Amino acid sequence: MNKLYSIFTVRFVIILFWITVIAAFLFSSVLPSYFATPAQSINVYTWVDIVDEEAVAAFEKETGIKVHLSYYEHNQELLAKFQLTGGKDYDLVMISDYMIEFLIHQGLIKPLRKDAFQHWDLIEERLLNHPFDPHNSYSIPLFWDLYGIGYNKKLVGQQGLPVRSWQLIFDPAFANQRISMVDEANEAIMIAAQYLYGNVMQLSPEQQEAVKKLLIEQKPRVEAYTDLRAGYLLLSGAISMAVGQSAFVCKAIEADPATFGFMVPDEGSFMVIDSMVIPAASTKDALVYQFINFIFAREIMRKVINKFAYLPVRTDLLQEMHLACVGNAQQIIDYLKKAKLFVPIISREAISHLWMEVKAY
Amino acid sequence: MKEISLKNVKKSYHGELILEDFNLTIPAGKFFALLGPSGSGKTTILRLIAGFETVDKGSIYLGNQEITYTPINQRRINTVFQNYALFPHLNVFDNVAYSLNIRRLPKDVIEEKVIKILKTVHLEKHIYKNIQQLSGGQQQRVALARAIVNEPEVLLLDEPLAALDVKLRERMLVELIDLQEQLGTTFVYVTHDQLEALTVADRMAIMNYDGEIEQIASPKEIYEYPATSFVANFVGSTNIFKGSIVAEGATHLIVLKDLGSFIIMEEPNKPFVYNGNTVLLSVRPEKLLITKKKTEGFSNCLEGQVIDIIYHGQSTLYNIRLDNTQIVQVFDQNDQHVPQEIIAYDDRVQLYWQKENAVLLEK
Amino acid sequence: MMKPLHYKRFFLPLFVAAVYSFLYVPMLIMLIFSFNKATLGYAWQGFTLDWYKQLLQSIEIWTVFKNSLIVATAAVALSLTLGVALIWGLNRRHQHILSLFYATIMIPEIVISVGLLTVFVFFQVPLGLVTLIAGHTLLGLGFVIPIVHIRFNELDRRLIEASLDLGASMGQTFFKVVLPFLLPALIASGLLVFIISLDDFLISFFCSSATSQTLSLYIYSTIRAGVSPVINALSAVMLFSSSILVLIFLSLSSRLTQENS
Amino acid sequence: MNKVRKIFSSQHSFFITTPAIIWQSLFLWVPLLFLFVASFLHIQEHGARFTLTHYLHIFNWEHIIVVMRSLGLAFFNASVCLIIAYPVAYFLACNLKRGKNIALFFLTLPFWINFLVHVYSWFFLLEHNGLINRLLMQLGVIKQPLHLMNSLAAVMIVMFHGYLPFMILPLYTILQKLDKRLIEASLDLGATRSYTFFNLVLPLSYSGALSGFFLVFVLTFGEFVIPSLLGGGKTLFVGTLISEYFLAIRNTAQGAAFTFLSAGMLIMALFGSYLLLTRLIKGKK
Repeated sequence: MNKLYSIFTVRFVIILFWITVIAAFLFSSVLPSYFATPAQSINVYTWVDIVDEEAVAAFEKETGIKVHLSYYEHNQELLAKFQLTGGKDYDLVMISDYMIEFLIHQGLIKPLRKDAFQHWDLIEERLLNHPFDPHNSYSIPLFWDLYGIGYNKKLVGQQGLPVRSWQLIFDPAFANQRISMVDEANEAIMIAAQYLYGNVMQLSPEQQEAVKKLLIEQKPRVEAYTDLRAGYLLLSGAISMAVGQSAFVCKAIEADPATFGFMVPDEGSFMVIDSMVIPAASTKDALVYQFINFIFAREIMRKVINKFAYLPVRTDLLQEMHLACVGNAQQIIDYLKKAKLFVPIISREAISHLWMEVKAY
Repeated sequence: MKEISLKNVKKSYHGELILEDFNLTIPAGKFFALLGPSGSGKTTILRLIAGFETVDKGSIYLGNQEITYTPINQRRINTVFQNYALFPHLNVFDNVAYSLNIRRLPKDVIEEKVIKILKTVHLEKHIYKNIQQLSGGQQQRVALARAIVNEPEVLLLDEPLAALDVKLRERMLVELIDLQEQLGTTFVYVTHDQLEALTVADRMAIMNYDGEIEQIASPKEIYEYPATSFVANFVGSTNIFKGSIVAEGATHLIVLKDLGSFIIMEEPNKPFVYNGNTVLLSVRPEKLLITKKKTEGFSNCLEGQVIDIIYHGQSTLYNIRLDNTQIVQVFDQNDQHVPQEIIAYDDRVQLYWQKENAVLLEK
Repeated sequence: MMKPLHYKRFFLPLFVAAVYSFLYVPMLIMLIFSFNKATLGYAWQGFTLDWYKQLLQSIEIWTVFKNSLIVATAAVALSLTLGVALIWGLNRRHQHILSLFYATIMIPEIVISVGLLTVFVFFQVPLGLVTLIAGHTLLGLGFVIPIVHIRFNELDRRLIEASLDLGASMGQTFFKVVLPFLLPALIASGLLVFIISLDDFLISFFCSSATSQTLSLYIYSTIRAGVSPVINALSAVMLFSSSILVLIFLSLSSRLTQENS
Repeated sequence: MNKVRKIFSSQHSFFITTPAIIWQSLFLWVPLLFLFVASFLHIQEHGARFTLTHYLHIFNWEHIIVVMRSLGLAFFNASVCLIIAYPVAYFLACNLKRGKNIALFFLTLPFWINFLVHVYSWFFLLEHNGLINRLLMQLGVIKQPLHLMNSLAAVMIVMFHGYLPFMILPLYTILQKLDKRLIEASLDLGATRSYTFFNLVLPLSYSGALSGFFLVFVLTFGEFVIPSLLGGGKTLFVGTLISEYFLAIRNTAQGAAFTFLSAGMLIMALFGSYLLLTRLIKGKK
């Protein structure tokens, strides 16, 4: 009996030992941080093509601070990872506006040290103080982007666009045109709601039904639900219209302005403000602000804009802006004034359920 | 019951020539054995007859009908495979009934035939057993039953007993002979075991390493009157001496180098037996009498020294070194109960034989 | 009599040739296009090696490649060590435990991936190379254990007894007798785990962090945006290196089967 | 002290066997258990309670149809793979005499090529101005390019392409082991080639066919990459929906419930096709 007992004890100790070893292995990446002093480096988590690697190299050279860039695909992916890790991996995150409120609410990002950022006064007013972060105490706008419809002039019609409206992608009259549609549930729903009901802040159940019906009716025309591939599909000739951000679409079509164009619907469109936030878990404020101030420099920003076709938040850059496919500075500023942000107009549950119904069949 | 003939057959594998200009006729209704060392092409001949291989050149006839390119499944020739090739997923009954099922015979006919044939091979007690439950001998019988149930014109047996132990093999040989007599089907039996071939065959063919036939004859003829030294060596064992023929009046002598001259039978049917020709002389070990004393009544005698004595039970094998250093084998029947002279190592002994017991070979 | 021509005879080889070309034509085309000057579209615009040059110069690709290598190597080492220790430790007792490891192959990988993710989240394990190694080692065990187990069962027990009889300790016997015998199986299964780790997408997709992107993830995120000539070049390189690994693997496994027969 | 040491050394094999088992438990069984428990838990501010709401929530037509679609696709793909793979494996194992090594090389290679590269290679053929469309237009078969990419057809073709080797290889292995003399024996006994195939080869390679079928079935069922790259995001499959639940909707409980719902349906479908296949192969006599 005694022997049996001790065998079990020994076995228990062995199992415990191995579990400890495996646990130590799993947590090995965070263990050293309890002992070692942090290196002069920051981790930046970002959407592809928003941070210029050349600028980063210049920053590293100038300051000696190492910048680790890592990329995510989808805002949702970022959020998922963010929640998992509590943001421990990152010191700076580039993120779309509509995610920010949630992050603040969850306590995942920390308030800014307003004075540590030097360029507040350079930022276009219209891009500041939105409901998701009323006093910009958590986020700094970096770029913004306009939603619209990229189109193939040859396929849409010889006489140019028949209408400058979301009608183009929803009305059965244009059913012979194949399109690509945004792949984010809320974006799709809001675009549909904009077409049906104009500026609404809340959708009634009947309106939700109508939005769902509209999206389902649209589906046969849709070549793909995608954000990244919109420009590519347009260029390849597979579709005649692509709903998406000006940056993605314009980047793809700028090579051939004779064939492709970009249209911002008259009833009003959407914009997305790509902002920077600092995870609550980050301990490298000084370095992070150094980096932010660096990439806000006029020349660096201009370079990024030219390279990736984003729209600038710096007023001075905005005023000299001219994007062949969107328009001149004045037009862009007009669009900006009219553009809305994506905000949830129905509950999260309802969004996913509606989208599920659109996609399930 | 038809004869099979192969005419001018050529066959090669991967560029290696196995058979060339090969001719063979297998008589109808006989138990025919094809004996040869491994690699002699005897299995190839079997596979050509069965249809597993096609000839490069030449033709094959079953009776008067050419079957050179007839598909396997349309030949009325069945095979018993070396490792039986029984279908592992079917039981004894279904294995035997396989070919009957293909012909879509009525169920009761199939059952009747299968049970009848299984009785013939003494397997009636194991009808519904799985193949894996059977012993080697029983599997062999299933393979046999499966092959003959369809009453083929010719039955090919490819070393069918190789996997069985000696005792069982002997019993199966007897059963095979009985079966052949009972059915009257032409049996073609391929083996490299001379004993098996000698036991079962009505006629047999001996093949050499080059895929050529050395001799076709009855087993007795093959053993007693081998046509070539290959046959003499391959079927049983023998002592070969090289010498030239000298005619001395009515008798013929053969002169062996360093050993003197010996009397031989005149063999009018052998064209190479003429004065001055160089030939081979074959004397089987059991035809030699070994003794230390001079003995009368034998035409020929050699002398030598005992270098090995190997006791076999029923007989003893002596290796004798002759004066010209050639080694000769002698079998001596043991007969311990009758007083015998004792032959020991290094004894000088006399080897006697009757002139009728020596065979002349051209090559 | 002439040898008859059977048209049926050609049907099967033609069919097989068709299937093989179905398997390889897409890849062949991709290979050809990796030398095409055109950035977009499928018209041939002339030969170039630019994409290969870009491939070599891309810091990003080297980083993800390094990550993939780290993960794959660690997964190979861990799954081999754990697998062999298990098989040697059990030493033909309680063999049913080994059959548990076949489950990894039978459970859809997506289920394993989301399960892993949930557990890592719950215990607040930081996602990264380490979590990838954990997942890939799990996959690897599912391949190492069956392969090594079969080999181990072929080991003549008397060899172990002979070694012990000659005075070797259990440990010495393991390293001097058992391990050399298992070696071909170890190399073969190690190669397999290596390639499975490099190939793996789902576990990497769910259990990696921003700083631990792998080659598969990189390819995925790039081709989501459409055709990219650099990926053509990358694919061509991977195709080539895979072929070499297969050659090694096949010659090893043929040696294994030859020994057995 | 001596006694302890003695016990420890007696537990030597326990010591070296546990890591692998713990590893698998921690990273396979515990996660599955977690998912299972999570699918029944309603998490509140204070603790959690048992609930079936997650299952009820997903037990609707939209979810069922996604699972059914994946099952249908898996069944279809596995069946087509089986039908196409059989002659190929049979030819390679039984008829091919020369070049067997090369054939085997090209059969093994697909397993070692990154799956994404497989999928990617189809872009060149299927795209709007890809090679198939160009070829067909050149030949004058079609006037307008076909929409091959971003469709169910594309998903099916590429799944078939990706998983065909998974079917051929097990079949090849088992047919390779099949004694060729059995085939000869069958022909010798008067069977035609097709009779031999259905009555001999098929029953004897049954286990290989079954394992290949199930492997392809399970792999296709949970496939994520192919639908997400080639489906244009228009239709949901089990793989894409699970990832949607865990990454986009971030509802672990519902995601887990859906995972188990689909796993349950998968097991039922596998059992069903097992019965079907057994009847088809073994019943034919």
